[in-house]
Amino acid sequence: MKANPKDVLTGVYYIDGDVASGYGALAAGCKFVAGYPITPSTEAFEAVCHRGPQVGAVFIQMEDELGSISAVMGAAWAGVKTMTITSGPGYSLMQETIGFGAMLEIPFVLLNIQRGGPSTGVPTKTGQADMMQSRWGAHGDYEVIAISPDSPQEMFDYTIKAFNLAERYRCPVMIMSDECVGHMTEKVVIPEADKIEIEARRMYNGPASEYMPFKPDPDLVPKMARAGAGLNLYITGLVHDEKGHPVKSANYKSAHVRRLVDKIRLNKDKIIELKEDGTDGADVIVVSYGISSRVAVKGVEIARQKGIKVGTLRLVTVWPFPDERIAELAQTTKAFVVPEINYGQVVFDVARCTHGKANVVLVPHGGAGVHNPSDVADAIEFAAKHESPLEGVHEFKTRLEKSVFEGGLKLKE
Amino acid sequence: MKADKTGVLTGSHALTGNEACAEGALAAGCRFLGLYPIVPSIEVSKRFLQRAPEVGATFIQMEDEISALAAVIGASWTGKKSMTITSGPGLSLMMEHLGLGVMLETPCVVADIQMVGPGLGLPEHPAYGDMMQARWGSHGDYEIIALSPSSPQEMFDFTIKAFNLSERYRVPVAVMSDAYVAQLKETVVIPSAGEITIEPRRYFDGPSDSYLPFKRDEDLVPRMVDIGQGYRFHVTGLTHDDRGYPIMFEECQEYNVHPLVWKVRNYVEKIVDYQETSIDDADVVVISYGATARAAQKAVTQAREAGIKAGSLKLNTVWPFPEKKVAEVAKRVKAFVVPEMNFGQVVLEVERCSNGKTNILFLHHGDNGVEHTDGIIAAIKRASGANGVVGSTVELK
Amino acid sequence: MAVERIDDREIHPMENLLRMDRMPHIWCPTCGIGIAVTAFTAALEKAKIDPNMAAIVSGIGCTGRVAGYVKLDSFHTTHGRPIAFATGIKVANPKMKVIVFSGDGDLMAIGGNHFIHAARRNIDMLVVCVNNFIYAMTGGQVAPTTPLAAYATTSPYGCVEPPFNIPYIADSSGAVYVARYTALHVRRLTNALTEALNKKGFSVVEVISPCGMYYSRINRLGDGLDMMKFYHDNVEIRHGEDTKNLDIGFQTKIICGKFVDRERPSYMERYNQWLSEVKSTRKNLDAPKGAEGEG
Amino acid sequence: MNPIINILDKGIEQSGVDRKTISIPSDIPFPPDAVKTLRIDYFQTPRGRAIAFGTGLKLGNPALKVIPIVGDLMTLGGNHFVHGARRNMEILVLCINNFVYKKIAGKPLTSANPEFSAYSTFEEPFNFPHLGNSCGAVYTARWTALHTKELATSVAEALSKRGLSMIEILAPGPNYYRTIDGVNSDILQFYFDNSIIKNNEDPRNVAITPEEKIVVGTFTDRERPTFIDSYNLQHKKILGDKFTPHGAAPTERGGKDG
Repeated sequence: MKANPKDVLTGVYYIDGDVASGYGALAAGCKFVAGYPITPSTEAFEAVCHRGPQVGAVFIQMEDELGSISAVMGAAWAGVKTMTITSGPGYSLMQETIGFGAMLEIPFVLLNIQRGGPSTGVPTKTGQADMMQSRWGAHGDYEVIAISPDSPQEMFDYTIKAFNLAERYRCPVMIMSDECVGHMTEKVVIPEADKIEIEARRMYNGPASEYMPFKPDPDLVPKMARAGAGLNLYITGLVHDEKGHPVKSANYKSAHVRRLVDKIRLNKDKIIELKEDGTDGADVIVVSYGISSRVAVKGVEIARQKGIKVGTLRLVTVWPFPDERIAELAQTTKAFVVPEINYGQVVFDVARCTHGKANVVLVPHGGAGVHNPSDVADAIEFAAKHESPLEGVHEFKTRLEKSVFEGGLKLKE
Repeated sequence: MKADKTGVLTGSHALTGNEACAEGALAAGCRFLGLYPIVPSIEVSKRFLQRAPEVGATFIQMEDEISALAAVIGASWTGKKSMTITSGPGLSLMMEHLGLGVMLETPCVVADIQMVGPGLGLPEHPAYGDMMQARWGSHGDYEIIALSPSSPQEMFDFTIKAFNLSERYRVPVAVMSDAYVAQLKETVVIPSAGEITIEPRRYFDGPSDSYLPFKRDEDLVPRMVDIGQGYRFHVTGLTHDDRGYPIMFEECQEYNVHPLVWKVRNYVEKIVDYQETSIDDADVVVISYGATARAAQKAVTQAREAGIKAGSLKLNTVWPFPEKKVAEVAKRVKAFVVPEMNFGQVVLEVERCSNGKTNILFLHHGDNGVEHTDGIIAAIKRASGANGVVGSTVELK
Repeated sequence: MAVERIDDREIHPMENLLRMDRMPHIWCPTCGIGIAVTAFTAALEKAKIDPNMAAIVSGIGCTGRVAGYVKLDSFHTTHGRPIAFATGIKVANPKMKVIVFSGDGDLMAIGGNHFIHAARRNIDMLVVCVNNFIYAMTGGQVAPTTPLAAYATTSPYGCVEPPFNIPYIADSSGAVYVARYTALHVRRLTNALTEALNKKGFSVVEVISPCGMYYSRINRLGDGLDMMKFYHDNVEIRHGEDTKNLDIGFQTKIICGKFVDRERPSYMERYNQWLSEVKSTRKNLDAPKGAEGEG
Repeated sequence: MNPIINILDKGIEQSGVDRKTISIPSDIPFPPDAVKTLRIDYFQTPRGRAIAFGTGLKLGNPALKVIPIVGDLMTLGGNHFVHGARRNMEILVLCINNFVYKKIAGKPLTSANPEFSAYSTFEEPFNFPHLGNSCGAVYTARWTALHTKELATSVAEALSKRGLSMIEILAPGPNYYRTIDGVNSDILQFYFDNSIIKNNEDPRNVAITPEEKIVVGTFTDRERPTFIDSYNLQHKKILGDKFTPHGAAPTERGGKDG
């Protein structure tokens, strides 16, 4: 299906990532956005407020993030494509209902513009420390899809992709961007509507009496319906059977919850998108996502000038994680270098998938800024030279760490 | 320091895990409970409320879990040891304030009686689906400590331990139990107050004008004062310096947050606690925690009887993860069997720490009853016949 | 309160209650929050509150920074939760005087639930709600107090939601003291805060404050001084006015004054009463299960 | 729960609203059979979020009639209620006031009245109609579950209102209070007998106190522009023809826009 020309603001723009994402959502056919202001994601919501009424998309600023995400759930069952927009603290508040959305297999998109944390942290500056939260933040077992764009153009493109994935797999899709990308202003090309491919909602078309809200198709994804269509829906967040009725049997529980995880795990190959450059025969591979991948480019350049064979692997989809690809690359490379703006999150998954076949070096950064490319370059050099296996994830000591703690806080080992 | 007598109900009792948790809290000196009722954790607060008048403990039932944990953090700064008690959906709501607890370095205990999730799930049915959430559920970078008891006696012991660790490292500590252990009634031996060691709060005792709320000691943990003592300090959830004033630069972020991670990571070896059974000559080691550990230990015994060299590693602290121990054992066993009451959470850590040195068999456990050992024994049998190393986790259906 | 000079340094008359090492503060020129803080510190002195026994809790937002400038035991907490946090302090240590100082978005939007519940419980605390009609810290989004048809960045075509009448909701959920003044009414505001500080129970003082940077700018209302002029011309003091008549429209008349002053047993009073009842009837109640095995 | 479903059934019947268009988000579990009987769409939401969920339903498809049902709504979801009332979302909130949350044996909940629970409760309850009224609800009423006829009429009336209506239904969980207080009489009957009908009473005078009779009746009935009205009006005013009014219902199930 193609996008509706009315929703698409075709042209070339000079806008920031937040706004691009808002325009992307509308282009993808999103007709309901609930939000609550939180730095640094507000601009995306503001963009929807400006443009939404002109394309028939309704927006509401709810009383809090709990309200926003719940309204999104309701709107999805009312039959429209929806999204909500938030940042760290709001994301934490939403967790309960995100789990509920996963349970009800509600297609929705969540734009999280990450900032420095934990708690209130540094609201106005960047961070990438919600990555694990996006995967594990709600209670119980579920799987989500998380995408990490690295430029305003990608914010536009991948917001559309996020909507498509959400509709395709009926699961929460997180756009895990960060303040840098959100507030970065660049050229964004919005194509014509007929160049934008849109995934239609998987609606049920059969007779009303036979509808089962949670009866999966062969690809494990059930068909959706909307409230008010005379289907007599019974939808509950409790563990339920195919009709949606709550069940108490312990055996059923695993079958049901297992499908929630399996529909993503078994379709992994179709979901995962990676961008690789020079990974074949590389001595060191830099694994990165979001803004860190753009910073890493410079570090890789420096290292290549020094004659090190460096490849890059960019995780466009961070969750589900490309286990097999990393394991494969671990066989041929010496080490992985993972720069991320946190003190180690995705790097643990990289380490897990290497199975001891390659060293893993983390280049940490606490947030409120991005890496110094020289740190990345130095880490690459270190990884290239280090022959013996390192114990666990090796945390690289950055210039920032040295400058902050030298002479200051002494660490007792 | 020894426990305060008033809270310790010395003797041998038949208690459910929930009741033992409440008793453990009171014995540890907990004097404030902020709660919002949620199945299956009700009995903890019920017991606490019943005992509160005689012990002199205060409680408040707040309007939701968000405010329950907020009140607990506030109460902790008044000098009272504080806890809250919840279950899956409540824990999800508490996530933001778990981060606040970390940032304000407030000692407090969160007991999570896990049920089947996500969403409303199956209340009253046991599961361990919140294990990763306890570690990663709040935004931003931090480390916390999580204990996982497997019996009412351990509910009592670990709750005391949780308070001690919380005061020692000034982090929120989670007690990750489940609906099964919480409702299981067993003998709980409560020792006399003199036999219970309590970690006192790390107070600052210098003059009020020289108090810096986040000035770290050598061991990275800052000292605390109670409010109402004339210190008139300021603390904030924003990135702050030693004075507790917000300073939002990347240097300060590094200065503030990196030690939050270090203060747990650097002391992993001191914090981690596990129980190993016949590991030394084992071919197959079952790694388990919580209620599953009960079944795992039975299975290991039965496997030994059947002539398989099986051993058990029971994780008492799940977070921080005992990386070194697992890495070390991985080098000398054929396989790990990891039964979990979820679809694979802690097993990912096991896979990471074994560095491809051994096979890992994951088993979704608990559907046929928590103490059902057949699946684990089958897994042990299969693992003992393994040849070569697969590397990635294999799931047994 | 004349300005004293020591060693050529200007001493703020409230220096003992302010964190002078935090100055200059972050508030914009023509903002009214500073006025509210000054009135508050003056009220603390007038009400003879021991500063060592007072705690101030703020949430997030411009007004949320107040805790950072007032020299009490001060807590800057999460968005919307200062009342919940303060409840914990008050219940755990009833000797403390607890003040929540935060903005309209923080207290009434995300914190609305805690506001009505604390009022219902009648937790003994003073809530100072600085209402500037907008979320200023995040750049001018619509708040639950933004008047109808006023502009904000998330209501680019005019606000479509009617605002809260804060005194009315405070009244209906059970607050014992409710007053409203603007940042222009410094003397009256100080008196109201003094009264409220001495009041036992949940007291609410709403302070209408100009926001020259966002609210007035987006709505083309001039700067802070123009807003002060507007308050001067359009505020009517009506003590004891029925709280249901206190709606604020876009640039309409604002009614200020003290509206509610009543007595209700506070949470701690009820709690203590309950405690003594329980203790006296303890024998009739179930002993904790398992206690029979004691010894 | 069953009496409530009967009342709902009668009320919907009386209002003449097409059952197909009715959606009930609720944080208390409905038996699947009841949903079948009512012929409506039912959603069990996370605790306390029924009203926010309903807001989304209504805005997603304004043709829907949304009836969030909440048990003691003022605990987790109090905020969504006050803001829903302020915005005047066109929904009908049914607040089942159990005095005690059934699932949680005798624990204090916000509406639990001190008089009725000697051991565990000492907090004062909300006066729901007053709170609703002060936040902007267009219709507030309170009945006991035994006022079946009045309740059905109230539901029908409220369904015809444009804006947030709220009906408080006193339906205590007898099992718990009976055991706690030793009250042997049927609690439902007890409330019914101790209530007094005062229609159009000022909501501020209808607080439930231990001393006085429970005032029931319809208290508020007024008109205010709804959220969608204001939304359309304001945007039309500023944007003119560029604005796509909100309110056109999505096409039928399986339609091409899906």
